[in-house]
Amino acid sequence: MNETATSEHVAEPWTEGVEPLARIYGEPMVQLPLDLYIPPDAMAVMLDAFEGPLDLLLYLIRKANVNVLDIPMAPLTVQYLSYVEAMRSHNLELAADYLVMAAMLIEIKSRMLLPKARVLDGQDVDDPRAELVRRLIEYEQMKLAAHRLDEMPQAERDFDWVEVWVEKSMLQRLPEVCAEDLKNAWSGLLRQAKLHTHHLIAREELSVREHMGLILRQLRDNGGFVEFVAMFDLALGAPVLVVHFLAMLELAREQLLEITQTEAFAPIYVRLADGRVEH
Amino acid sequence: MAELNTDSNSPKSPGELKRVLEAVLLAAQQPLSLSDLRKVFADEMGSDVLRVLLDELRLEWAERSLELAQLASGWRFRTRAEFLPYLERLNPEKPPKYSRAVLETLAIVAYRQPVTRGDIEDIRGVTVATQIIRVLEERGWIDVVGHRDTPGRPALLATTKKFLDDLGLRSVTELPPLEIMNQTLDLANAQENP
Amino acid sequence: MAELNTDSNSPKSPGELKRVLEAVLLAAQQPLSLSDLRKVFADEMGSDVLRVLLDELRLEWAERSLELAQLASGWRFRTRAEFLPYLERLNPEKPPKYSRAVLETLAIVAYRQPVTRGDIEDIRGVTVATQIIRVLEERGWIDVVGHRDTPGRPALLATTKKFLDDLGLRSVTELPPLEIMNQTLDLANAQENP
Repeated sequence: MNETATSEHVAEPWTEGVEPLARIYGEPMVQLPLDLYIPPDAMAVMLDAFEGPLDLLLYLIRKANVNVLDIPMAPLTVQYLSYVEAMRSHNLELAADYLVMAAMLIEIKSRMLLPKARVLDGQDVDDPRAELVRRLIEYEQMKLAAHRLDEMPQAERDFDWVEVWVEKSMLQRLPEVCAEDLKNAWSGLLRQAKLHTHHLIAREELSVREHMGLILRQLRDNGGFVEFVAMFDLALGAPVLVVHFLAMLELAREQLLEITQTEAFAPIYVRLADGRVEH
Repeated sequence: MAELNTDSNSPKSPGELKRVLEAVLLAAQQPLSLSDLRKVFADEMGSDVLRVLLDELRLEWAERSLELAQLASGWRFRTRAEFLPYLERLNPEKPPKYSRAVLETLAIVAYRQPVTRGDIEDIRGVTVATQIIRVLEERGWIDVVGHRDTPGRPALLATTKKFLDDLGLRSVTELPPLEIMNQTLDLANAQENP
Repeated sequence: MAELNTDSNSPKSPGELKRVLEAVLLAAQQPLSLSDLRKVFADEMGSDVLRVLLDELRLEWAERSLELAQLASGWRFRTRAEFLPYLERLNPEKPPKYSRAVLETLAIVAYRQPVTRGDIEDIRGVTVATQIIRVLEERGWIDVVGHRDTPGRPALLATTKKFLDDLGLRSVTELPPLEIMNQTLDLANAQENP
C-alpha cells in the first residue's frame, strides 16, 4: 500500500519554489497522495467498503498518519472532495450523507481561516473542528468495538448449543385424581341411579368399610388365618380398635370371614371364609 | 486400528475419536447414520472401527443421564426415561384425565369397599369392562382383598394405601362426606322431577 | 447438605443430583436459570447447594467435548470450539457473516444502550437501513425497550439476554472494554483498511 507517510519521505528533498499543496505539522505536502488515483472498476468496490463519510474520513486521516486532534483541514477536505467527485463521475448513487459531510468540511475549513480567539495558555477556545473530532473518535471506538464483537465466539458460528433429544412418549403420564373428583363421580352416580335414599355414606360407615379392607388384606398377607389378638394393634388407640372390631363383625356378618374358637379361653382364630390366599 | 492413522495430519487416539463422536452426536438435531459419522472423519475411518467406538461410547454412558440409542435411521443420544419427570417439572403439560367410567368405578370402590365387580355393576347400571378394573389395579390404587363366599366367589376390591398416598389422604374417612350433599341432591332431584 | 434430604420420598446423593442436573441441562432448549433448576427439584434445594453442584458438573465436563457455560440467562451446555470443524462437515452451510454495517450497529446498541435509530445514525454518520435493525431483531439480539419522550417518540433499542447468551457473556459489563483512542492513529491500523 502506498501510504501518505511514504509519499512524504519520497518528497523529502523538496525543492524551493514549488508551492506545497498543504502543510502537515509544518511539513510541506507537494502532491496529492499517489493512491488517490483509483482504477474506475475498483472505485465501486472501494466505496462499498466505506461505511459512510466518517469511515472515509478516518481512512484519509489514517493514511496521512496525523493527529486526530489536529486535523489539517485543507488537505483533508481536498482529498475528501476528490473521492466524492470520483463517486460522482462514476455515476455511483451518492448518499446524501457524503454531501452533508462535504459541506461540513468546507464550512470548518473556512472557519479555520478566520482569526482565532486565543486565551492565555494558547489553546484554541472554540476550535471549529471540535465536533468533527468528537464524532470521529466516537465512530472509531464503535468501529473497533464492532470488530471485537465479531471476534468473540458466537453461537451457531463458533459453537453449537446442545439440545439432546427427549422422547416424550417414554414418559408415562398418569392421570391425576383428587378426592373432589371422586365425590363428583359418586354424586353423578347417585343422580343417575337415584340411589340417594339407599346410600347415605357417613364417616363412621366409611371408616368401618376401610377397616374391612384392611382386615381382609391382613388375613390375605398372613395365609388367610390369623390369631384374633394379632389382628389388633393396641398402639392405635381405643376408637380405632373399636372400628376395627366392628369391621370384623361386619365381615363375619357378610360371611367374608370366620371367627372360631375351639373351646372357652382357647385362642380365637380369624380365617378368610374363602379359605384361599390371594397373591 | 490402521484406519485411525490414515489422516496423517491429525492422528488421533481412540479416546480423542470418541470425544469427537460424542460432541457430534450430542449436538446433532437428528439421528446420525454410519455414513454421516464417516463424513465427520472425512471418510477416513472404516465403518467397523466406527461401530467399535460407538459401542464403547454407549458403554461409557451406560451409567449416566443419557443413552446412546441405535435407531433405524442411525445413532442418537436421548434422555433416559427416569429423568423425564424432572424435565416435566420445567414444562408441565396438562396431565391426561381418566374416563367417567374409571372415575365412577374408583368412587364406588372407595366409598363402598370392599365391593365385587357385580356390586359396581349394580350401582352403575352397566357392565364394568375388565379394562377399567385393570387400569386401576395397574395404577396400584385398588386390589383384591378377598373373595365373597357366594357362587362364583367374586373378588372383593378395596382401595390401597398407595391410593390414599397419591390422593394425599391419611384414611378413607378423609374422603369428602356425602350425607349433606344427598340432601342437596334430593332437592335437585325434586326440582328435576316435579 | 441438609437440603438434599428434605425430599423424603427420594433422598439423593450429590452424585445422583448431578446426573439429574446433567440430564436436564443437556436436554434444555434454552439456558436454565437457578430458579428453573430449583423447579426441577420441586424447590427443595437451596440455590447455594445448586451452585456447588453446577460447579462440580462443570469441572466434570472440563476435559470433555462440551462445556457447561454460565450465561446471562442461566446455564447451558455448548460444544467446545475445537469440535466445530467436525460439526461443520455434517452441516457445511455456515451461518451468514454479518456486514460491517450490522456489526457497527450492534456495537453501538451494545455499548450505548438504550439508543434510538437516530443515535445510531449520528454515531455512524449514515442512514441506518431498516434491514440492518431487522437482521438484529430477528436474531433476537436487540429489541425495543421503550420510547424516548421526544417528538416522534422514537423506539429505544437495547441488547437482549439472548445476545449475551450467544456471545457467552453473563452481563453487558463483560463486553470487551472500549479502546481509549490514540490521538495519532498508527499505520498498523491503517493497513487493515481498504
